[in-house]
Amino acid sequence: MSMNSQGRPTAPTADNDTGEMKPVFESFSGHKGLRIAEPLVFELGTTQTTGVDVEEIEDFELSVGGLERDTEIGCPGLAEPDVVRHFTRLSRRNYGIDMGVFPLGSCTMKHNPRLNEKMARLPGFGDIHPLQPLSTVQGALELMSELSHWITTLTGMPAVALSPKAGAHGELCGVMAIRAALEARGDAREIVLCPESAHGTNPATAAFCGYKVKSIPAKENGRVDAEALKEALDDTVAAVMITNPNTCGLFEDEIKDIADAIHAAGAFFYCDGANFNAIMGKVRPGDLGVDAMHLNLHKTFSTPHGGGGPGSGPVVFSDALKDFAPMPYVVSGAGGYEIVEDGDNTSLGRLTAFHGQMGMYVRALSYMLSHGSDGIRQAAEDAVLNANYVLASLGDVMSASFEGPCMHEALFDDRFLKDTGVTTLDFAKAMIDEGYHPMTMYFPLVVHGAMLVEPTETESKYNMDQFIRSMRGLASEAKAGNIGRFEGAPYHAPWKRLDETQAARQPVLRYTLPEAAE
Amino acid sequence: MSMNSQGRPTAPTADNDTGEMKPVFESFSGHKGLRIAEPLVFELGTTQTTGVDVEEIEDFELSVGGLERDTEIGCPGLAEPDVVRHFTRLSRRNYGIDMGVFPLGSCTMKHNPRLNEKMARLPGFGDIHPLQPLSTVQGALELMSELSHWITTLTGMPAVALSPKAGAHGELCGVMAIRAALEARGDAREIVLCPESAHGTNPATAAFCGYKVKSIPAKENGRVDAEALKEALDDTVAAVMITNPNTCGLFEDEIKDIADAIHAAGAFFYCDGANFNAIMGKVRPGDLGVDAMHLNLHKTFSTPHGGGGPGSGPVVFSDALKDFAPMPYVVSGAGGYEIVEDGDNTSLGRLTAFHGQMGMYVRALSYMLSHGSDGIRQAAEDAVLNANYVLASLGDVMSASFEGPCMHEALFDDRFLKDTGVTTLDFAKAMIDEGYHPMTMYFPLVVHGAMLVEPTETESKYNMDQFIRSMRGLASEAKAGNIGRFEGAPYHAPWKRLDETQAARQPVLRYTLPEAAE
Amino acid sequence: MRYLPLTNDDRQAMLAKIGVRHVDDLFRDVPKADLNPDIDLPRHQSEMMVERQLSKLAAKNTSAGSVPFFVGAGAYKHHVPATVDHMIQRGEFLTAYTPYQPEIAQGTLQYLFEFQTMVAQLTGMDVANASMYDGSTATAEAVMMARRVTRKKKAVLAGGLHAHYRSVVETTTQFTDDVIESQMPMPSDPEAELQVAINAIDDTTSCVVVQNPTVNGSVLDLTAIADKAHAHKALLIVVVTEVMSLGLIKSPGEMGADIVVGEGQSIGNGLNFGGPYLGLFATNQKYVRQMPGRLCGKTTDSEGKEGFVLTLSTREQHIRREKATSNICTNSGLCSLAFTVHMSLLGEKGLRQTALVNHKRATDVKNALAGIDGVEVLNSSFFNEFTVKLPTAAAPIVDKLAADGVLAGVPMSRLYPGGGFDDLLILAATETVSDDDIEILAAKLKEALS
Amino acid sequence: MRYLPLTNDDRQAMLAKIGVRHVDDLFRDVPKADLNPDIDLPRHQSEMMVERQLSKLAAKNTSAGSVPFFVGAGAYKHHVPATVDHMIQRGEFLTAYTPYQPEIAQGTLQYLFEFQTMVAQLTGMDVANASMYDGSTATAEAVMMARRVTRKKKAVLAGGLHAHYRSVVETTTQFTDDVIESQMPMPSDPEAELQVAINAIDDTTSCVVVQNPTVNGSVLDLTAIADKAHAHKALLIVVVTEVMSLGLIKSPGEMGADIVVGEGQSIGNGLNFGGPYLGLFATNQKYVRQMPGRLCGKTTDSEGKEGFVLTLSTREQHIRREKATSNICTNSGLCSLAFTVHMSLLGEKGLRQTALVNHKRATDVKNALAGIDGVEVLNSSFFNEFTVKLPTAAAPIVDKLAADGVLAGVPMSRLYPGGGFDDLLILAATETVSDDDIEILAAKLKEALS
Ligand SMILES: Cc1ncc(COP(=O)(O)O)c(C=O)c1O
Ligand SMILES: Cc1ncc(COP(=O)(O)O)c(C=O)c1O
Repeated sequence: MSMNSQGRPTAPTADNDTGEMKPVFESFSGHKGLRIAEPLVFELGTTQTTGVDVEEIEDFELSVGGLERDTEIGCPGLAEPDVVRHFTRLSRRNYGIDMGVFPLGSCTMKHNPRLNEKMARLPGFGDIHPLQPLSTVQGALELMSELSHWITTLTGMPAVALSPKAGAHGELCGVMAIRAALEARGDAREIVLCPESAHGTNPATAAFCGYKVKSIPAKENGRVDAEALKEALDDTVAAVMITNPNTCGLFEDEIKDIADAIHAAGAFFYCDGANFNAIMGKVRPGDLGVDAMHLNLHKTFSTPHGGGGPGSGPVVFSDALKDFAPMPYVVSGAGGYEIVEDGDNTSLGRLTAFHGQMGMYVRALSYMLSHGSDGIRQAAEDAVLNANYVLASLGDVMSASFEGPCMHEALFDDRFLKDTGVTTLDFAKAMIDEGYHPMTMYFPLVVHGAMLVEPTETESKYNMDQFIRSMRGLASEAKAGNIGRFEGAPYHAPWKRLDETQAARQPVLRYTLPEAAE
Repeated sequence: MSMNSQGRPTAPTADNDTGEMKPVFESFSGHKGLRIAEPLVFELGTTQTTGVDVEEIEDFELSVGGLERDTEIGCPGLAEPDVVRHFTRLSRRNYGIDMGVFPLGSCTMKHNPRLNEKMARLPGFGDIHPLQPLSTVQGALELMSELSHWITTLTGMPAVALSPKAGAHGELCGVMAIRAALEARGDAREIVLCPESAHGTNPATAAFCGYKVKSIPAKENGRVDAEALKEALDDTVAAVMITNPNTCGLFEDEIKDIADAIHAAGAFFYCDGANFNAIMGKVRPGDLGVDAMHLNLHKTFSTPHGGGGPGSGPVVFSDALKDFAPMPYVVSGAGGYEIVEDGDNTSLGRLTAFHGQMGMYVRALSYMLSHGSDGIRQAAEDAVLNANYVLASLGDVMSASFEGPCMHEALFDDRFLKDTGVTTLDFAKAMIDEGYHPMTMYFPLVVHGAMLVEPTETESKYNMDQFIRSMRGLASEAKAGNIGRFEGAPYHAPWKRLDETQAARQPVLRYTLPEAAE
Repeated sequence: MRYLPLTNDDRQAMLAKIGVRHVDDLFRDVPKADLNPDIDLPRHQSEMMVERQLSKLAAKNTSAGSVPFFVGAGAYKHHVPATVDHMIQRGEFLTAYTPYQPEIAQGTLQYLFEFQTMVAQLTGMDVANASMYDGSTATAEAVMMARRVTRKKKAVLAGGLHAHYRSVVETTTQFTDDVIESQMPMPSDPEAELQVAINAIDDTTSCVVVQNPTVNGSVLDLTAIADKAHAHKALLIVVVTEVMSLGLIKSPGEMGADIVVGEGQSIGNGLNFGGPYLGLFATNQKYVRQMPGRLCGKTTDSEGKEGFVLTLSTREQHIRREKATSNICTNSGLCSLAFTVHMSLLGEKGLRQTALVNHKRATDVKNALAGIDGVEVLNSSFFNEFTVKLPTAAAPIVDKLAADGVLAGVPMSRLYPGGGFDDLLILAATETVSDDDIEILAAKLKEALS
Repeated sequence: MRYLPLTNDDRQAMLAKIGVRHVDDLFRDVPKADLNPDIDLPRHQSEMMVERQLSKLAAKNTSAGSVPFFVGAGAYKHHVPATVDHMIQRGEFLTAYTPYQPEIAQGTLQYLFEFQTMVAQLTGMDVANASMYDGSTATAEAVMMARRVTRKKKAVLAGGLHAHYRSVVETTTQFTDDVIESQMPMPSDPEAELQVAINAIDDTTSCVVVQNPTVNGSVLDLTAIADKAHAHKALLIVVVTEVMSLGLIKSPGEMGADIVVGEGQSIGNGLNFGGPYLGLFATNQKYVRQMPGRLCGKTTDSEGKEGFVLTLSTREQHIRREKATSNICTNSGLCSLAFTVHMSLLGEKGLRQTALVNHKRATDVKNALAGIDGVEVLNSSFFNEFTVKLPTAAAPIVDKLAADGVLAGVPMSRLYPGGGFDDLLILAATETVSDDDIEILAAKLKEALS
């Protein structure tokens, strides 16, 4: 056995297919074939190198009030070739929808059409300033107006506020509108009701609107208990925040009854619309008694998640709330489109500096126009079909949390792993070895060791069958007691399991120069 | 040990860093983390599925002379999400400049700027038809004219033909012009002289121009033997094809002497300009007596190789040859730019249907304008510097084929591997494990087991040092007799060594349906 | 439908496996009467037709790159290298989710770590988070964080804070415990404007929020206000709406800021009619656990290899729910990648050079306008933006120039309608402004004023 | 320079390692007098400035997508889905070389294998190569291959072969043993045109080259010419300049072709003012070893895993040198990827539908023009292109319409100057042509003729 340059021994390894032992050699570079090591940009570049050419400026007198920056900033620059390589290499450590099934429940990781990317980059959309004279952005305003028309038509709601920047921002917008409406009628209420299964943003939002959050229980079948809800409803309740379809992937069967009860109590019904993908074109929230609901354009309408954002969270409003919608909004006047951005009105105010996520509006409208009314309904049906196909195909080997069909996502819990020593986390990491992004784990909180699988409509039957084969295989391995497959997983990923505890205990949140480091 | 769904045992493997044995499990899907299996598109799609929406057409009477295609074509279609995934997955099995050092000698694998890609896609360049009225393509003709100006200035030659589609096509253009010139003066010659180190396209081209090829030997120092050449020169010799800098990475030190001798014998000097990157801005072929020379815009001027093409091979001509240049060409008239595409003249004729590789012209000019005269010279110097740095850093452990400095590429042979049992091929495959694309192997033919390393100017010193460390490591491993590292290499690539003999013995050049296959 | 892979045969086979006859059997919980409503919208269309329709809308807008362009006030037209857009379109970046599974998200995590470092370096602070929606929402978050840190309520918003930022803070905190004291800009006297803010700081103050450069473009020395704030145990929040300015001007950290928020659009990101943008959020080590938003931190894997994970998530909504430091979930991930790529190209050297060109261009514009009769430049200091007083209302002039193919800036009345600033115009000039552009602007403005 | 990573310090350190003082010491073989000449060209420029300069040039051209567009004759404006361009810009595809190291080039190799299969299927042949430069050079290669296969010299080029293809064949073979017999088109009688070619076939004939549809757009039944060729042991070479036609029209293979060459630009590739394009080359199994160009074949790796390699390279220049079947090296790799991506989207279903729409649009144009006084449509059969006879010279009319914002087609005199076809105009219509476009064309043409 030889030693490599770092002095580590190279070791034999077994060939995966034959079990035969073969040597594997550590490289001198640290790279391994197409898996290429890549340090931080700070370890590669210097503050003296740059990957841009900038016009040389002759000396001139500065007018910065004597406040020139005269200490080192510390940001390194790389020549362009090295920048391309750095980020190409980094990208190859990621999993994305473009690589395979990404069944992350509650996130609707559907195909992101490249047409949308192209459209958003048209200079007429991508290269216009939010404060240009309105006469020079009529096309943009028309697009926003057209998008609003699609959204209100699909949701059956009279109005929409486009500006919220993501789902959580939309929730803020919606609950604020509710509070504004209540205050306008002099009604100071204190409580927002949320089911236990609610996404974390729901209670957090309610808190940021100055409300106390009270939990409402679920029925055996995973839906909100309308009776319990009715009991909790009184004149201190400002709003009820319900996700529908809910985070267990189920449609709230008593939704209209619930809505009526909410309204009867003088409260408002905020619907978390993160799961709208299951029902778009199939049923309109406006027909169900909803007062406010956000859409996640980055889920339902295919704008890319981009590793965490940006998103866009338009909020639709009922007649009771629409006058409290935020500014700015677009109106169509005699001389063309206008923006209302100020003035005396009942609007809850401004939620963001400009008009919201134009880049996402373009992509979402591109998606809507492409699908049309027929394709949108078909997409919802296919999303639900794929999820139920997973549920039906895995029900015998995994433990479905609830009886009966689901909507766009199938919820399992960890009962099938009982006594195997395998946890939901282990199971998820083994899915990585299978070439899949894990499903959502440990959410919703209402079942133990939750596994929430949302395939979306853009997966083929071939992909679903292959995925199901893996899931079945893993489930039977777990039951067979082959715990090794799980506890060390992932084996095939570029990194082994990462230590989150260590990260939180001694947080290192930025690079510091070796000499400056303690 | 468990069995996976395909009945293969999973096997233990050693941890690379610790040497400890750990189990590795075969996945049920066939995927391995981010390394995802992907069948042929024919195994995924059907002829009934499609990833495009096409307007529905009402029935109408066809006018195709009764020649409708009524049998199945057989091409499968996939929905767009699956197409994106298919090709994303395939791409991840490739190595490219964007991933790391690509020191493929003679190929000048330099950084491909993304600005160039953007420029080539401007509708005014990418979306114009070669047969539009000239009044509607004046910008395109101006670009061609501007590019010609840069090329003739950099080469110091009076004329350039842009249309050849790649280097080999340029050679054809150049040698044809030579033959046309000779015929025009009633001089029927039969022979083209090529050094043994010539690229295969040189003799092949000469043959396609109806010439016999005769080899000329090299001197000890890797340059053409001017004396031997002079002896071989007589009035049957139409042309001498010499690559300069030559394929050993050396500048032909007797070049002017050789050119004079060629001209004295009434022959022409064709220079293969594939290696122009070493000398651009440093010396002009026009000053060296060259009559015709092609440039590879896809090498020297950074247009991407694209996995094999497309390229572009403009040819510069001396005064003696310029009247024989091919059509079409651009001229500037009173009413703007015009194209000469026909007519009675001495032109050798048309080499391609239209005006050549406009897409590459844009990229190459974008590169030239970006570098400018100063940057171009600097690029040549840095290319030569990087190659000499490799030569100086590896000379003690590998065997440099020739003494003294090189130009843009460093040539080694396999003497340093003597008696190690390691071949040039093995060494190259071990470089794959190191995360590098191998250098050019077994070319040029004049040294044994050639290894031709061309780093290009777009590699940083950091990259060079890392590369050198790997090369030194491998060389000492080979000498230490650790043959295992080589004979089974690559170990870390997604495929192990592929059997080329088998492929050639029983060629399978296309997919056939399982039932149709024998 | 080109995006839907299931065929009718597939659907039938899958329904059979599920054990229902019709897909609507899966929607049985939906009230029958409400299922499958008529949706009065057009049917699906080919890619080509969608592209045409959207291109037609785009063509109705005047893009910044097509005209002499001087619009700023919180969003800036800079040259973004082609490499940036290429990198952010890599499918592995574009179509990834928040890196909750770090073993297959090291690409995202590493650039977030790089991004956090760069933002910290630029702002002169210890740590930065992995982005917020935009500069304005980051400002609101900072105000609320200051309340948590200081357990005090009064936030003073200095007059130089962008009107829209101020509105966002007011809106966002309207139902929280924060008490906002907003001041008006004093375009011709930034020192006085700052002094008003300094004077407003007292022991009940949680924070004072100062924009630098101000909405009118003036560059402020913040050391005095920092001292005053700290003397009253209040935090100094500095807002930077033009991050490019940090390449030329002393960092907020150096001047005593406790929290720096900013709009990162200028680096790597296009104008996009206002979004998506990139909220920057940086603070000092001691406040980390009160920060909103995601944080990426370093750790090791089970074999000891260094890697990154999202960390300190006990601050966040998905763990802490109603006690979270913010309700933010989705942020501006891909915009932060664009920022990181662009910054890697620029480096300190390129950033400083570019910032200097910006200042030069603005100086050139200022000089050109100063020569026009009746036009008065109000700024004595500025980075790439300044305010002029016209002899007449600015908005109609801007409209006139727009009709003439020049986008001349932002009338201050657009930001402060009824604020008494009708004759003021805010102009920005970046490296994209050419000498020709300046000449045209000056000529057209002169013409419009005469 | 943004593309050059070496710093001056690096350069000094490297020169020291090499043991020379100045970089020019490395250029010592260059004649001193010729080293470092004055190069009278501008100095380096920023990305922004280059982008501006080139954009200015681009803006001087009329792009196909911006006007009613009917230009064809060997290059066609089709809608290429955005996905295609996205995929070919993946760095691993874009910046790879020819897949000489198959272990790290399976991405390229697998798509080449798929491409070869698709081309074989479309043309109705056994095998296809991994691409040639374009349709015209592929045609010349086919003629030379036929000589090698048949050991005969006379190549008959039927009159319907595109004038430029004919020129390329003539140019390319001018110094080889081939003897080219070129015929002229007979636009109003394609059957007679074909008959002339049939008649020219004799025992000395190596091949007959027929384009289908012809340069004038007519669709030919090739069975008779195939029979005649085969009876004389000559090969039938069929040229397809509009590969989209294979979605509607019987394949050359089905009609007896021995070699099919074509221009693949229509699928996946833009107009690009004529290049890069995509030469298709297909033939039957028995001729494989005489084929020019690269071939990708299936094999296994040392562990038995299926994979692909370049194969049968003993045909090629890098092995065979002066005995190679062609001198081609670099081909149209990335264009073949674009083709393969687009074809994977289309599938047989989408291809057939799109081809049908093309035919419908051409039919609509034909009907619209047929109604104009003095305009005579010459074709009885066509795919998406046909020829009309005008009452006057076509070129000035086309110029007039161009000035009026309509690109009306190719005057036949552009292809055959002095060929006696001055009053003929070739018009193409693809799926990109709208009803409005047709109306405008008809109206403007009518106006121009009156
Ligand atoms: C049910 C639910 N509600 C709200 C949100 C918050 O949306 P965003 O991340 O866009 O802020 C999410 C996103 O994960 C969600 O799944
Ligand atoms: C020395 C030399 N000559 C000619 C060529 C042929 O150029 P192309 O591949 O562009 O046809 C090459 C390309 O590899 C080469 O290296």
